[in-house]
Amino acid sequence: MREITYLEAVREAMSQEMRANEDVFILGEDIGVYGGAFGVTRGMIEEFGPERIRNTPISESGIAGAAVGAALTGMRPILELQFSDFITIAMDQMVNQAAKIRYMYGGKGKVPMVLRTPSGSGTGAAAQHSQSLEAWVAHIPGLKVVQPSTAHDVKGLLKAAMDDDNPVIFYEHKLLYKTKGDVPEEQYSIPLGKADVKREGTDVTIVATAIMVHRALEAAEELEKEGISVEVVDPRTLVPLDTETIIQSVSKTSRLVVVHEAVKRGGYGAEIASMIAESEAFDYLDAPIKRLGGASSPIPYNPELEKMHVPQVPDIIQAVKETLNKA
Amino acid sequence: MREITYLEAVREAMSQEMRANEDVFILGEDIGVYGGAFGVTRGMIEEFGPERIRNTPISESGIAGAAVGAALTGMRPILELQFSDFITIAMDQMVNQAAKIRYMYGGKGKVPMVLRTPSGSGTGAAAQHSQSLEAWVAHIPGLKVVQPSTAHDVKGLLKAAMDDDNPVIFYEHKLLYKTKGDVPEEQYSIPLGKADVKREGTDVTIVATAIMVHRALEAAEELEKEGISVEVVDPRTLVPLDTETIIQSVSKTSRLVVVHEAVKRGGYGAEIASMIAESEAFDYLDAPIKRLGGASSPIPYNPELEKMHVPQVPDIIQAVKETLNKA
Amino acid sequence: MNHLKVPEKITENKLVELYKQMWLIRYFEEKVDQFFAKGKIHGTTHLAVGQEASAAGVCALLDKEDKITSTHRGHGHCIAKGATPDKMMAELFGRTTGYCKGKGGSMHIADVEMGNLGANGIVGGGIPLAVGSALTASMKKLNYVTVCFFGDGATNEGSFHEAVNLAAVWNLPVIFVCENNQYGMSGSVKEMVKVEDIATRAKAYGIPGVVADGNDIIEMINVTDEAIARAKNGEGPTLIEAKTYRWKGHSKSDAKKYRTRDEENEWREKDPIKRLKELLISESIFTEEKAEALRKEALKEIEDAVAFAEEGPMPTKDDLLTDVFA
Amino acid sequence: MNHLKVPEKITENKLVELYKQMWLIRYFEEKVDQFFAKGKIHGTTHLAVGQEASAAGVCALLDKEDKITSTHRGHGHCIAKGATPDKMMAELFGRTTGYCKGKGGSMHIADVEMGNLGANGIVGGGIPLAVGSALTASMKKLNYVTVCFFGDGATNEGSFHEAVNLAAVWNLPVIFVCENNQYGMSGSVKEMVKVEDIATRAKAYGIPGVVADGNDIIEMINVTDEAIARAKNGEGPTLIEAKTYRWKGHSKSDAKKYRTRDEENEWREKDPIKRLKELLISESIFTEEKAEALRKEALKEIEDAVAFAEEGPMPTKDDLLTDVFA
Ligand SMILES: Cc1ncc(C[n+]2csc(CCOP(=O)(O)OP(=O)(O)O)c2C)c(N)n1
Ligand SMILES: Cc1ncc(C[n+]2csc(CCOP(=O)(O)OP(=O)(O)O)c2C)c(N)n1
Ligand SMILES: [Mg+2]
Ligand SMILES: [Mg+2]
Repeated sequence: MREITYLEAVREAMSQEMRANEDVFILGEDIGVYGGAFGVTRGMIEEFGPERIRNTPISESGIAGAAVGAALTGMRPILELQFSDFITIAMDQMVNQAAKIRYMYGGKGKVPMVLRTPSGSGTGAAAQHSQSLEAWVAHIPGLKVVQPSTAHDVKGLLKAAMDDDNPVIFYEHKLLYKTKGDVPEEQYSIPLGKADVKREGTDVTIVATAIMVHRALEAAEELEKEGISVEVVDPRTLVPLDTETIIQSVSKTSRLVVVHEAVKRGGYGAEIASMIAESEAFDYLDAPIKRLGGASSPIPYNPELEKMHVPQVPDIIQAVKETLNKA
Repeated sequence: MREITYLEAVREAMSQEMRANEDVFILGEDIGVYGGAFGVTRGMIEEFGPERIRNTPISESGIAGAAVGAALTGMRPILELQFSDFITIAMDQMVNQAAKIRYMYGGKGKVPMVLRTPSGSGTGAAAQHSQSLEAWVAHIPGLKVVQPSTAHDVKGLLKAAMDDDNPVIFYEHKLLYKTKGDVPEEQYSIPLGKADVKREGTDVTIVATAIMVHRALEAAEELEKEGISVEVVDPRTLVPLDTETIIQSVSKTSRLVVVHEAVKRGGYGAEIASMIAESEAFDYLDAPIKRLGGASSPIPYNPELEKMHVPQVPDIIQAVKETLNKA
Repeated sequence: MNHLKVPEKITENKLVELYKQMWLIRYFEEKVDQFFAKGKIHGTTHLAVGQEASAAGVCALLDKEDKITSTHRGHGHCIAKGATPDKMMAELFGRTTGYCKGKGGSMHIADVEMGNLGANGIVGGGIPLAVGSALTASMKKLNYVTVCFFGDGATNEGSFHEAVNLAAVWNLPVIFVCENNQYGMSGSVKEMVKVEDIATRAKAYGIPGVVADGNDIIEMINVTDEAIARAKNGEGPTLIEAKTYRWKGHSKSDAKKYRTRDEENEWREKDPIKRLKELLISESIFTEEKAEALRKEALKEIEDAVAFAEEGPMPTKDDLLTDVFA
Repeated sequence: MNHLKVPEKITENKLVELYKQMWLIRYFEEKVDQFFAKGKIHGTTHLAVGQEASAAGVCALLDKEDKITSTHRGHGHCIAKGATPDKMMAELFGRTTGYCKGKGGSMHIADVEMGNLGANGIVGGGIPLAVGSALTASMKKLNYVTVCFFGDGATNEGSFHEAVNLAAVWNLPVIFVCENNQYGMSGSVKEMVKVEDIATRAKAYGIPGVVADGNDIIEMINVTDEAIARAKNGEGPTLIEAKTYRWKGHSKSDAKKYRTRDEENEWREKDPIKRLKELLISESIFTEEKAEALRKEALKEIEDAVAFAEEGPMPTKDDLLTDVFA
């Protein structure tokens, strides 16, 4: 199959949808000739014009609200938020408006929009441009939350997000933009709420999100050399969460390590770990659950410190061994 | 000892501190002659004048940022945010500025401020005025988070928060404002990071926050009649979290129910539950952990629906029995 | 209607209708006030008594396809945009027969299909939504306008600034109507804004700002008419400031310490309903008797609305988790 | 200095110093640019080449107790407020000898004790902070002013609106300096703001708005002088718009497709450093030779800063969790 990058897959998903559906358009800062801060929309204004690839002023709350209002009246906007940290400014519109409108209005009206935004550290952009804040939105009823880890997944999940009649927060990982993978040329949809077992194994389950899926897979390969068989589950969407697949996996392996880049304290890993601690899988657990996540500090600038802030392959290997009492 | 309400205790803590320390002042919407949306500052402008009881325009992001800037330059502001839901508008200033400034600046500068805000449902104020969003701020390194449940605690914890040299998010519960308790007249401080065992017991531990402490205590009383001995732990502060006290309690009782009003999915209960599932207490657990929290919907207006949204005493009783296999 | 300069669309009949509509609004609010006082309605409420002319005047020219966004003080806008008091009252009573099936309450009444994009509990929260609605009109080349209501206090929110700027640079068919009732909750506009007229703020966005007497329905109609014409001609947004006053407290509990009784009385003198009545009589559009009859009809309709509301069923546990997702 | 109208504080020596300071800023930026291109510095950066006069001119009048808040494009403000290029460069190199011990990087350089309240990675994020600093001055009756730098793009953020309004209604000693360099990242101010001058936005807050030639350090000094006088006299805030241009791309990777090379060249002609040089020569304040010597000194200082930076130690694991809480 054809290989393209994660970034190209995002762009292709949007372009194909925009060709098929006139109601879809993108708004965001510098998405026009500049192509967006990460180049995702590069070339799109040339094809779709400035109405549908709509450059906005630097006004995250205004443009988020405009997207909500447009969605409520018949458009299907895609909002590109330049860095996921800036959702701090658009929080009211996403949480108090987008997420709640349908419910508050007793089921009248809908808000079909996708907020796409790059998240994660590793680019040296420091404390205000490197956060992973998906736990916030996953806590809010009325929002769906997607975190794709591969080029293949990102295209299919974005299609599903664009087709969804609800507000979807779609996290793209900065460091994944350049990773490549096999991606079908035609449109396809990966249902929201369906986890993917990225590697099968029998000794330990790792549930990992976004870039951590790749680190978990690397760790799994290393561990295989030592005779440890690791299953890697990628939930792909946090809301809805495919609890069934995770429970099944843990029931099989009896051990769980949860890994994400977001700060460990209060991260979504806590939700996954407690979901297991509450579930029927609890009885199968042979060791305490392990969670790995970002350190309890803002994200530092220095590249070495920055790496220390988030779980790396050796940390995952170590955690797996600990759950097996082999550390 | 003298009995006063939770609301009066908040006011007294602030008034005493303002008499002692000129750098302390309050800013917020309608805190002047109106006395604040819940009447907490009533009478204070008469004593301290409009400079120190500073009525602001309706500009949550501006006033939060002004508080941060004032704190950074030598004042010790208390920001009253009218409803905790409005932190959606002040998120950038609290999360990207207040929480990170000291770290980003390499330890230079400090931001001694308290953001006080009423949270919780039960007043019929519906989806945009009833949320419990403490999980968001508890996820952010650099912020401390307090959730007092009694008149006594609120006074002592507020003193500690005002004395702290860091930004503290201080959640007051609307339905607790009118509850009464014994409160010493003099100033006293309850250290941040010290849980309180509100009731001792041996069969099950309930970790409950804010108003749920009271519901847990009620449930415990009911359960006692059936011979079930419940320990109720009130963490009082989510950050720092007194993991030791919680771990000890669970190690003793071997069973854990976590109860909060915030939406269960991604709530801070997940952090507490996973902390236990990762800890040495795991080996003592005789049953899956139970979490109770708000339903996965916005908060409805209708009073009956509103009650159904959050855990009530019978739900807690039921959960305790389930962990004991007595349901 | 010799002396009366009004747009063609505003016939004598329409004026008579508007007179009654203002009474509907007032009685709706008075009724709600009573029920709250008695504890028969849950939650909180923000009443628009005294501000009827801006809601009725602005919406008088709107068609069904036109949209509005409203505020926490939204009952008047809602009625003026064609909502039935029955379903509104049922909503306040938390019944499934209410506009939001009892899930929204006073601050969230909406009727999206009818062009009412909803009240809003967040001060300034609806302003960007209105801009989004206008963006739809512009992108889909639909000929509707969107009217965005908000208060004086809301103009200090960042959402106001960002949204009006967006509408200006995109030249969108939206009309910003600031109902300057002199106060936020308790904050006087004189202390919270350093310019005399909120309309001056339009200058920051390069759009026209118009001051109008918000208690004069005729003036409200006329300034709105011009703004609609601009919007429909592709000339972009207008900011209208309606100077008015809320007679009651901010919400259910308000000692009104921040203002004087004299000031309140002065504004009561400027009663917009009385004013329209006198005008319509002096223009021989109706008589005192007809006016009285209309008032009574309005009162009756509101009482019927209460009866309707009281009959509606309460939602049940099954309703808690529905309507979250489409 | 016969023809030159400048405040008393601005002696001939000071002007000569400022000339050198502008070169320090320029060379700092050029050096950083080179290191980024070579991949020797991590992260991203936003350079102020071409904008030296507004930083240097505004800060020329500030005392140590005066405060500034800055932006993502903050190196110039930082140097102008008295930071040493050594520690700045060390910060960019991520060393513990940097202003932030390597934890902040380009977008977060601060020196709180020296009155530099910090750069800011959030567009508009520093504006409310500046207002808070001015509030401290006002409440503690301290006689300092706070200067708040931000870009044209930032004036579309709600934080700008809320903060300037606050400063206006509280009459605070703060000076808002908008460096209008014609673009946000790529968005032309002409497309993002519908008024000719950002200074017009002052009208929405009832404060003075002044347009200045941001490439003319003398004009920047003079308008700042007036704003300081107002602030210190209790007359409240001023909004100064400095019209200028950034010569380089927005950040490290920018094809600059949103503007023409002609436009860039036009602005290069208006080089603020060359302009001051010509002025100082024509006023016989210094000679061409002296100017050249100063330029070289500046270059040397920056090269020394690089050497200092390269020598600094890297932080270690132990540093990760320190400095979170005071
Ligand atoms: C973001 C936000 N801040 C504060 C409030 C609390 N509040 C509700 S209404 C109100 C006053 C609004 O004043 P204005 O915009 O003038 O409208 P009015 O009530 O006068 O109609 C306030 C402060 C809120 N609902 N939302
Ligand atoms: C809240 C926020 N939105 C967007 C960005 C991304 N960004 C960084 S600088 C910039 C342009 C800022 O333009 P302006 O204020 O004119 O300053 P300039 O870069 O021209 O100095 C943008 C969009 C950001 N850092 N913060
Ligand atoms: Mg008002
Ligand atoms: Mg700019």
